[in-house]
Parts: sequence; C-alpha cells; structure tokens
Amino acid sequence: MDFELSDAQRAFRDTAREFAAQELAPNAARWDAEGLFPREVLTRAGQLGFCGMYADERHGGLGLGRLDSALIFEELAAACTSTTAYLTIHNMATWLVTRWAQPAVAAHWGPRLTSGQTLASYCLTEPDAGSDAAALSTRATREHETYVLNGTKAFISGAGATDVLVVMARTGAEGAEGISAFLVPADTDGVSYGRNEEKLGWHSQPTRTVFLENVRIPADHLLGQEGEGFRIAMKALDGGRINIATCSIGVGRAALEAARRHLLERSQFKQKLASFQALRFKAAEMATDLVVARQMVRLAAAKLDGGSSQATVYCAMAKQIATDAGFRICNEALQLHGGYGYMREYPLERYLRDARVHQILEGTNEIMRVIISRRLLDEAFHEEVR
Amino acid sequence: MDFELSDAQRAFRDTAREFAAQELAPNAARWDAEGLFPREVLTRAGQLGFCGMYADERHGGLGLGRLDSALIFEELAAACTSTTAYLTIHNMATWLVTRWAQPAVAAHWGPRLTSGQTLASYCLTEPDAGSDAAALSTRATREHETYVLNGTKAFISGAGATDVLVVMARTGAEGAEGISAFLVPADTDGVSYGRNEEKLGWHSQPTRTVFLENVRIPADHLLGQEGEGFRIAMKALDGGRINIATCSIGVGRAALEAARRHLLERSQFKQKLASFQALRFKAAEMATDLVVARQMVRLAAAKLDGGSSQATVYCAMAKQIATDAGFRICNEALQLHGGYGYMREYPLERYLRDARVHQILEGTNEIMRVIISRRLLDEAFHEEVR
Amino acid sequence: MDFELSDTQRDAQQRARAFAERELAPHAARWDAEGTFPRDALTQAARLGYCGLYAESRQGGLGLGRLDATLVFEELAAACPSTAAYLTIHNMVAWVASRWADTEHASSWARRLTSGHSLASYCLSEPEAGSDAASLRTTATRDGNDYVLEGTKAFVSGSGVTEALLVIARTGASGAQGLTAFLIPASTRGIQLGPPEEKLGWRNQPTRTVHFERVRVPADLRLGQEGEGFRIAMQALDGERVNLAICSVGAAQAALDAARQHLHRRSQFNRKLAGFQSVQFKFAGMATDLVAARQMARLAASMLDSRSPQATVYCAMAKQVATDTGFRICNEALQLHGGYGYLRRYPLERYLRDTRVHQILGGTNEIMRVIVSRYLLDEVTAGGGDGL
Amino acid sequence: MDFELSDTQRDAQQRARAFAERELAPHAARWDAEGTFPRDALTQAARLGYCGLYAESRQGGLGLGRLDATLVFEELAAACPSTAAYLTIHNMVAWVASRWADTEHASSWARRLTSGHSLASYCLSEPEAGSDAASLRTTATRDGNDYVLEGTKAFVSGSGVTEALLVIARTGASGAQGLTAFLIPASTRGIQLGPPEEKLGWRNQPTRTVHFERVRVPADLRLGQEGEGFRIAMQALDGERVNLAICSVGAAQAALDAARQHLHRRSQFNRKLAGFQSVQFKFAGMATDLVAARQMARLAASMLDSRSPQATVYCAMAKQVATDTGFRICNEALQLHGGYGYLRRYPLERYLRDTRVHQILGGTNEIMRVIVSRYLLDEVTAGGGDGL
Repeated sequence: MDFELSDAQRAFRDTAREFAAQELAPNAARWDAEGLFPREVLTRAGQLGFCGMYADERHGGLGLGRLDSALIFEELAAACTSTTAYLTIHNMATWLVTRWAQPAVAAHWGPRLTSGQTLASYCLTEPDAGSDAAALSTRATREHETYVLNGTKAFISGAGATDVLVVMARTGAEGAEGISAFLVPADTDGVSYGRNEEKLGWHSQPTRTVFLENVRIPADHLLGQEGEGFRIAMKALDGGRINIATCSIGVGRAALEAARRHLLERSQFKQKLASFQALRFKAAEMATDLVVARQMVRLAAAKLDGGSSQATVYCAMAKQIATDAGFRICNEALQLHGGYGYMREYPLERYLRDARVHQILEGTNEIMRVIISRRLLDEAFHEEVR
Repeated sequence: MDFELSDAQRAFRDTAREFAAQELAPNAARWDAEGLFPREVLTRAGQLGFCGMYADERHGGLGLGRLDSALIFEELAAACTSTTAYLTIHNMATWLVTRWAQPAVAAHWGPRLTSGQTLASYCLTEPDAGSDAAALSTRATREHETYVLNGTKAFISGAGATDVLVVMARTGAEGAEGISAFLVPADTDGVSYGRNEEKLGWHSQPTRTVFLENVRIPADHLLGQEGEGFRIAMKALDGGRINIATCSIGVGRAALEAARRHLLERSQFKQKLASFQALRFKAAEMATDLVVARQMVRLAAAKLDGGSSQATVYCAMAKQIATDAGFRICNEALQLHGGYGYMREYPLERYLRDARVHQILEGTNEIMRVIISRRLLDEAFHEEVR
Repeated sequence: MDFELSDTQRDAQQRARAFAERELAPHAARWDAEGTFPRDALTQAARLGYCGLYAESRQGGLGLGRLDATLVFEELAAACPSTAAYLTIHNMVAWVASRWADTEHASSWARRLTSGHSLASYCLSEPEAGSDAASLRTTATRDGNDYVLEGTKAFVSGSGVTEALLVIARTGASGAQGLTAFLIPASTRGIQLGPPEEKLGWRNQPTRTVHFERVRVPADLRLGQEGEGFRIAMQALDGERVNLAICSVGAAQAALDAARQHLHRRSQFNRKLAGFQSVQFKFAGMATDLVAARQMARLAASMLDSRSPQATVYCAMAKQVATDTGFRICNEALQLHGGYGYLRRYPLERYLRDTRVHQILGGTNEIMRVIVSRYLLDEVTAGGGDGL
Repeated sequence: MDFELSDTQRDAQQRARAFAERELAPHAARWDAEGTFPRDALTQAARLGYCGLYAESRQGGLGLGRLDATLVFEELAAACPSTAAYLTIHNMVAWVASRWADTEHASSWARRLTSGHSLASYCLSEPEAGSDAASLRTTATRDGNDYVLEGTKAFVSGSGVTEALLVIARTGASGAQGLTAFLIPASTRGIQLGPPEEKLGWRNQPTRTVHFERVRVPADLRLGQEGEGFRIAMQALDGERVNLAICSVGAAQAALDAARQHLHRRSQFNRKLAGFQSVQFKFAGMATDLVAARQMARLAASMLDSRSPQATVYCAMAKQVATDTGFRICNEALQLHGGYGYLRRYPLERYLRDTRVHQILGGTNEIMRVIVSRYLLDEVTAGGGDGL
C-alpha cells in the first residue's frame, strides 16, 4: 500500500495542468455563456493523447490505467468541468471501440478517435429506460450483412456535433442478455437529432435526443458478440463513474480554491473573512470532504486497474461520495462568496450548475446505493469490501 | 392563527416548571445511576393532576388538550426525561381507560389512575411484532364472562412496578381488525415478568418483557368493542408520539441551556468559549432546531385537539423531527462540553442516553416516514397537509 | 394558541392561488428564459392590493398583518419564485414609505407605491459593505432644502425598471447612528446604472449596481429623522427575511408537488417511482421539513405582528431554516426527476436557481446565525432554550 | 500509488483478527458492565508485540509503520473499542519513550513498556487546559539531579492501573516553548489519584484526575531536552489521532456487520428487513462512508510514515472524518436494530458509547477544524484543494 504519486504520474498531471491553464480555463465561462462546443480544443487535447487515455497504444491510445487517467481528468475538470465531462465520455466510447470492435473497424476508427480527429457519443439511455438500462427498446435487426437499427436515445452528450455513436440496442429477447453494442457512424442515413436541450449546466456540450430510423450499418460494426452489449455497457459504466466522479473532484477543487482566495481577500466588519472562525471551519470541512472524495475515486480506479471482482461496488461508492461532495463544495463555496457567488462574473454559479448533473448521470446516486446494497446485503462479497 | 400562549397555558407551564425544579431535577442523576423508579414522586405529580392530564374530569383528570399537556410535559422532561417519558405512557394508558372502559371499570380504575395512586403500563409491542403492530399474536379468548389472555409483550415500560396493564390482544382473525384492548390488573394470576432489561438510558423506569399465561380477566375489562383494539391503539399512538416528541423538546432544551452556560463559563486559549464564532454558530443552529421542533409538536398537538383528519400525519412528522432534533441537540451539547460532556458529573451523557430511544419508540422514525409517505403519496389528502 | 387559518385568511390564500395560477405560472419559464421583467403581471397584482399588502392603509396599503401577507407571498412564489420575491421587495419599500413618510411629497410617493403605479427598489448593500450595513459609505450631505447623495449601491433588484429607490445613506458620523433613509425617484439626475448582472437565477428581475453622483434629493423625501436610517433598514429587513422564508416555502411546495406528480407518472424497473420505499422516505422527509419551514415563517411573522421584542431573532431563525430547507427540497425534487430535472423543460432547475439566492439575500444565513447566537449568548436577559 | 495490502500486511491483519476474536470479543460486554480493566488480555496482546507496535526496535518495539499499526488496531477495535483505544494510548507512550529515552534509566522504562511488562498513561490535559495544550500549568522545577512536579492532570486514561505516566510539564517560560516531557513511575511519592470518573463509555479503563504534589523525578527520566515537550506531545498526538480514527473504523465495521446480520434475521410486515429499499439505501450509505473513513485513516498514517510535512493536517482530517463517521455508523446501526439496539444484550449501545469519546479526545473535532483551516488559510505555502 502506497499513497504517493509516481514520477510518471506527476508528469502526466503537470502536462494536463498546463494544458488546462492554457486552453480551458480562459475560455470556460465564454463556452458556458454562448453554448459553444469547443471542438478544436478537444482535438488539441487529442494531440496530447487525452482523447484515448486508456485506449491501447496499438490504436494510438496512451494505454494508461484508470488511476492515471483520473489524475489527468481532475486537472482538466478544475479548469472546465463541462468540457472535461464530455471528454471523459469520448474516452469511454473510444475505449469501447478499441477494445471490442472487430480488427478492421478498430483499425479504421481507433486512431481517429484516440487522436481526437473524430469525436464520439455514447448512446445507452432511452426516454423510458433511464436507471433501468436493461429495459431498453431500441432494436437492431440482422439483415444479411447489415444491422438495421430503430429506436430513440435520450440525453446523449455531444449528439449532433460528434462523428461516431456507440449504440446499445436489442438484438435478442427481453432483459440484459438480449442487448448488443454497435458502432454507428453519425452520418449514416436515418440518424437524426432532437433539439439541443436547454439545461441547467453543461452548456459547452450539446445534449440531444438521437432518433434511429432504419439506420443500416455493416454487420462488422457490432462491438463484441451479440448479447454482450449489456456487459460491455456495464464495464464502460464502471469507468464512466470514476470519470464523472473525477470531474466532481476537479470542480470541487476549483470551487474550494476560489473560496479560499475570496476568504483571504474580502473583508467585512473590518476583518478578512478568513478570520471568522465559522467560515474557517466551513473551509476546513470542504477541504476534508474533497480529500475524502479524491481518495475514494483513486481507490476505485485502482480496483478497476487491478481487475478486482469488487471494482463495480467501489466505483459506485466513489461516484456517490465524490459527486455529492463536489456539488456540496461548489454550493458552499458559492455561499462563502455571498451575493458575488450568485453572479456570472464569478465562476461559482457555473461550477454549481455543472456539478449538479454528476449526481444524476452514469446512474443516479440512488442507483449507486442499489448497487452497493445489493452487493453488500444480498451477495456473499461483504467481507472483501473494506 | 395565533402563536401566543394563553394565561391558563402559562399558569400550567409555571406549575409544572416549579414541580420539576423541586421534585425531578435534584434527583434525576441519582435515579439514573441507581436505576430507581420514583414511585412517590409520580404520585405527587398525580396530586397536581399530571397523571391524568387529558383524561376527563369526571374520572379525576384535568381534561386538558394535547397542546396544553405538551407544555407541561416539556417542563417535566427538561428536568428528568426518563421519568417524564414514563409519565406520558401512564397518561396515555389512563386516557385509554377513562375513554374506553365500561362505566363501572372506568369508575373504579379512572380515579386511581388519574390521581397517580395506581400506575399503568401499555402493552402493545411483541418480540416478533415491533413496527408491525397489526401482526401481534397475543390471544384473548372469550370464556363465558371472562377473557383468557396468552402471549408475550416486549419492551414494556414500568412493567413489574405498575398496577395496571393495558393490553392489546387478538380476539379475532389475522390483521388489524382482529385486535381488542383490555385492562389487566397487574396482580392477576398468570402475569409474570422477564428481568429488568439493561438499557442505554431510561434507567429511572424498568423495562421488562411481560408474559401472559392463562391470564383470566372479567369480560367487562374489554376496552371499547371487540375488534376495536387496533384503532384504539393507533389513536393512543398519535398522542403518544406527541408526548415522546415533547420529551425530546424538553431534554433538548435542557441540553441547550447546559451548553449555553458552559460556553459562557469555560475559557480556552484565554477566551470564553462563547467568543468562538464556530461554537456560536453551532449554538445558534441548536436553538433554531429546537424552536422548529417545538413548533412542529405544538402544531401536531393542535391538529389532534381540533380533530383534524390529518392529525396522524402531523403527529408522525412531529415525532420524527422532534426526536431527531432532540438527540442531535443533546449530542452537540455534549460535544461543546469536550471531555466533561463524556462524564457523569455533567448531565449531557445522560441526556444523550435518554433521548436516544425516542427515535425508536412509539413507532421508529422509519415508520414515521412510512406513515407520512403513505398519506402524501398514496392517498388523496396531499393538499390538506401544509 | 391556534394553528388554524381563519376563513378570511383562507379566502386570501385561495384568491392569491387563483391569481398566481392564472397570471404567473403560465409565463414564469419564459420570463426566466428571456429575462423579462413582468410589469403587466405586477400591475394585475396591484389591483388585488399586492403592492401594499402590509403598507399602512392611510397611504393606500391593505394594512394586513405580516402573517396574512405570508399566505399571499407563498402562493405567488409557488407559481413564480422570482416574481414573488421581487414583489416582497417592493412591499418592503412600500411599507417603509407608508410608515415613515411625513411630508406630502413623500406620501404621494408612498401612495404611488402601494397602488403599484410606481415600483420600487431597495438600495442598501454596497460593494464593500454586504453583511456589515453599519459601515455604509454612501453619503447624503444637507445642502439647503436638499440632500446631495454620493456613492454606490450594489445588488439592487429591479434597478433600471423601477421608479423609486429606497436609499440608506450616511448623513452623520460613522457607525449605525449616522444613517438616514431616503425615497428617491429613479429618474433623478446623477443616478447611473451599471449593466444588468448575469445571475444564476432571479432572471426576470434585473440586478444592477447603482451609482449616485451628486444626486440632489429634496429634503421632504427623507423618511423618518436623520440618524433613523439603520433602524428603519433593520426593521424592513426583519420583514423581508420572513418574506424570503415564505417565498422559499412556496417554491419548495411547487417542487414537492411536481415531484409527487413525477413519482406517480414515471416508472423504472416496471414499477412507479412512487412504489420504491427509498423514494417514499425521501419524499416524507421533504414534506416534513417543508411543513416545519412554513411553521417557522408563520411564527416569525406573527412575532412581527405582535411586536415581540424577540421578533428579530425569530425572523433570523425562520429565514435560515426556511431558505435552507427550501433550496434543499428543490434540489431533492430535481434529483427525484433524474435527468429530466436538469432540463429547462421542467421547472425544477429554475426553482433551484431562484431559491438559491434566498440563502444569501437579506443578510446571508451566516449572518442569521450571528443574530441568533448574539441573542443566545450575549444578551443579559436571554435564556437558553427556555427563553425562546 | 498502490491501494492493496501486501501479503505481510494481510497476515498481520488476520493475526490481529484472530487474537481479537479469541481474547477480546467474548469478554468485551462484561468488561464494560463491570468496569474491569483487561490486564490479562493486554498481557496476551503484548506477546504479539502489540504493546510496542511502532515503538523503535532498539527499545524492544516491533518498529512497524503507522499504516501497519492501523491494520492491527482496527481489528482489535472491532472486538472491543475501549480496549483497543487504551492500547493505542499505551503504544503512543511506548513510542515516545522508545524514541526520546536517552539514558539507561529511561530506556529501561521504554523496554518495560514495549514489552507490556508495564502499562502507561498519558498526562497532558489539565482542568483549565483541554484544547489549549500550550497553556499547561503543571510545573517541573529543577532541583539538583531531580525535577519536582506540581500540578494537576485531567482525563488520564488508565490512571490507577498503569505503572508509568508520560507527563508534559512546564520547565520554562509560558507558551509552547517552556514545556518538557517526563516518564514517571506511577508509584512515585506525591502522586495522588482522584476517584475514577463515571463515563458514558470507555468503561473498562479507569479515567482519573492525577495530582502531582512535590513529586520528585530523577532528571534521567526526562525525555528529550528541556523545551521539547510540546513538540513531542504534538507528534504523539498526530499518531494518536490516526489511532482514534482507525479505532472508530473498527467499531463501525463491527456495528455494520451486526446490522447486516440483524437485517437478514429480523422480519417485519412479513419481509426481512434487508428487503426494504429504505433500509438498503441506509446500509449502502453506511458502508460507503465506512470505506471512505478507513481510506482517510490509512492515508494519514502513510503520511506519518513518509514524514510528509503535511502529515499533521492529514491526521487532523482523518481524525475528524473517521470519528464522526464511526459514531454515526454505530448510531445508525443501533437504529436499524430498533428497540433491541437500545438494550445491553446487543453490542450496539456499547459501540455508540465507546466511539462517542473519539470525537472529543486527542483534540476535539473542533480543534481538528482549527488545524485544517490554519493550514488552508494561514500558511503561506498552502494551496487550496490543489495543495492537498
């Protein structure tokens, strides 16, 4: 057991911090205000390898572990949570493709995705299957050398601005076993989009409903085997949860830093805010919560890297604790800013808006409790989760 | 709508406060340490009418409302929560007898109970029917002019030291409709007791299991009609919940007052504790929580007094909020005392121990949520509860 | 002690609800999206007396108690928290004007406010004096029959669309005793407005910084005496804290109602959300906390009505509890909606944005704790739990 | 970065668990009820090296790291929180003795402690100096080859049954620089004990006030130099905070395990408690918080092991989080047991009583916030979230 970062990890972190300071931080408020999807900056992130962090090196990925990736994502998210959150989704989709696509398909799309030339969306959720992914009803029907997809996907990040869709669809019977995964080029006939949803936050990435109407793709665009889709989706989600949790750590850290500066600069009643004990205690609690959350995320990432059979439950724990802590810290930092916190001139209200959805996405935090309690109460694994 | 106490209410409160200061406060720590059930003091409380506060005047009760009674109980509980909690149970049982016993039985037992000469226990819970009271399995079988009772009652306050048992038993089929209520003189053959349970708190009242083995009582000791027992029990519980909530208000108030004194007296780092802002904020939150909880209790009591069809849900709300607040305030007051709070020399650790069970008794606070959500989600009453 | 609403109170509540459902609810989302100040709806509200609910009747107000006013504000806030909150600010100013106007000139303005012919903004906070009102720097210097104002006021709600400004400025020495209140026509020369602030919520009312550069105000628009300004401002704030508390309650009630509908409509895992016990428990907790918050707001309002010496403490308690609870309930209702809660198509994210500022305005909730702890720990006569 | 325990660590953990289940768990309830100090069990523990886990090996300690020690303490605390907590205090003193003993006399005591032949108490707090250790008033005046101690120490765990006292006393000017550490045989003339305190928990270890009246101590029992006492005390406290944190984790794990069993055993409404979703969610929250608390304790321990300059901050964080979490989990596990949780027949109420003091001892959790906020807000080099 060793809690120190290695030299390589420090180097990745520093590179990411520098990129974030140059490319993300100066633009985040504007992207939010104007609803801009920063395609070019994402491509530049790709040049550093950040579009395929844990994709394998054969396909142009960095081949990093999840723990290493978390260090990078934290730095980026501290500068622009919304953009980084999209980037984590792209990374998840990229990993899926490089890991499960058939060789020719992987060879074609892998380098494009890992380099960030091509961007991806992940299409799992449906209007009537939110938390209950196994109930999805989008169908993929085999017709000779093609699959034909029909259905509707909801809350799709990046949709309309991305080039590739990773789609979960039903090829078999009801339930989890009937689901398969597909790579769908976004320009395929029959793919259309709903309007860009107006949201509380995450304004630098579009969210749209994706309609699939007789979308015909080559049969080799199946990822993995038929019926393997749910398992693939769940594996992707484990990592996705760490990613989104990391985004909460990043934004929470940025909020804490802003609060710290404000406390040291602003005076009331002829004293610096930093001299009021009640505010000091609040800052101490925020900092402690942040460290707790970060530890949980790193623990879960290490479990995933180590192939632990309990990785799923650790990922669920990390997602719940870190996204709750992230929102709470942002909200408290806003409060410490008083009226200024409510204004767009300061980043706090943006942090609050962006962090809020992390408690909902990639499985709501209620679903995290379902996962955790199922493992710890119903199954025999209790002893191992410590 | 009027939030002021009437002159009569102030008078009751003042009488109770005086009694509490003279008879309860000086002895509470000793009763706790030695596990003494203060029978004589309870009889003296009876002389002031406190053993039959909301029993009718014909039977020697004061005929007060629940709101009036709550004012009295709060004063007593601030001096000795454990004893007052027992007293509230006695009041509940007394009310049950005077309200539902047949005239001759009420005429015999009523004045004895309201005067405090005779003390009562309330026997609802069973080892296998805690939250699920309708599943109780104690049976009462009619044989000519008698009922014969068999079964086991758990967690009975006062048992072994009281003279009368109010017992819920099954006379009919399964479920709530098969339950009837009985008055059982404690000296009836076949009544026996388990050992005095060792508990975290509530040491001034014994808690025992009550065994009923062929306990034969006259048929006129039935309270209300056959099959009416569950309804009676639930009505009693509405009031019981306000009572126990009030006990939490009382002990919370005592804890807050102790904390206040300590903050004003104790110095650290060459300053009074009362000058540290973080501790000041904590005290402010405790005080606010106390006022919130007290308002909820009074609101619920007023709903019960007014015969509101929603009284049950308000009582459940009050019980949950006030018993949670009471424990939290005691716990925070203990913390504000530092090491002293952990010692028996100070009352805080006793407050904590006594307040803890209020979150469990008279329906756990989880059951309160079941009641509230059932009404507000499942039934059509939503609009009225505001 | 009596917790039931009278028939008159119920009528007032019902009338407000009907008005809110008709005039506010259908437009609230649009006003928010487009940043539209709902002038017409406020004019409609004025016809029901809602621009001078507790202003004195001799100046055209309804002369209601604060408790009665909470019934109205709660209903309006359930339909549009931002509009209701602005209206509470206007009512606060109208009340101050009606109570302290002692010249014909000032009274004419008071009547314009209570009738809603003119709308008002409140200029108290300054960039360097948020929580610490006694340290205000804006000055009002007597010059013949006028006062000349110099200074800057921050976070002024409604500024730019309102006709009257209640301004607290310094006429004397430093500290609380040197402050004086003025009612100033917004069109007075020398008043400069900053750009409208971009905000998380309260987007249908503009918020601006207001600069006073040699603003000349006739002395007969002074409210009360010189040096009385801090006391007036604090009394106004007591009432406004109750108002913000009840606006949070109203918004939270709307959020709870929305959640209830959603739980009955939406299914997951082949079961209505309302059928999951964890959801039921969450809902029960929200409902309980909401009832408690409403009680606190009403209790504090009634303390104001009966001029209790502890009213300030209770107003502070009510503001802290109800605005914290209100935001939490809106946030939990959003969570119960899952992804939909995050979308503008549903009202939850707006409730969250609009209620958030209630924890900050009218004295932050930290300042509320300062007030309560001061009473609890510093005042000689205060009791602990007993004195409350 | 590596989160897995090594094989050696797992072995140590398993050995501790086996010891705890055999020697502590069967007796913990009785020791609590009867107030029995478990001398025999501690002697058994000493055979495994548990009386000098991280004491220096040249003085007979095992010389383990703090992280390794947490593995042992956690297992012991899961069986008997009070005994484990006392043992952490003994280990702290044994470490101080082993680290700073620089005379043969002092070293002989250090070896007695690490071997468990003698047990130790820690005398730091005074009636008027709880959180504020720098203001200690107990004096040690040099007189020839001796020091003469005068003063009173409060809340001394184990006093009356232990053979050695680590005492921090004032040899110089006021403030932190004037303090010095001594290791004093408990049998020394002039040491007077107050009556055992009645406490909420930790009932199998006596707590007393210790009075020093002209207590003459040979100078070769001084630990470190004159003026080094505060630094020694603070270093000892850093480690003890991690120890208390992990003892809370151990107790909470035991409470969680008990709750899990109960939920599978007990039925209500014809269903196992484990089948109710609200119960499942509560349980999930407890488990998650427990894992997080354990991580924090281990992180802080590893900071001590690597002598990180921020170790004090992390120890403070870990102590606050883990002791708050530990108490909360014990309390929630009690609640999940319903009425049974309140009875002594079940261990929950004991866990609650025993863990409660961890939020107070070793610096209250309020003092932990003081430490963290000082680092965050006052130190020039500190970052915000980034520097952590």
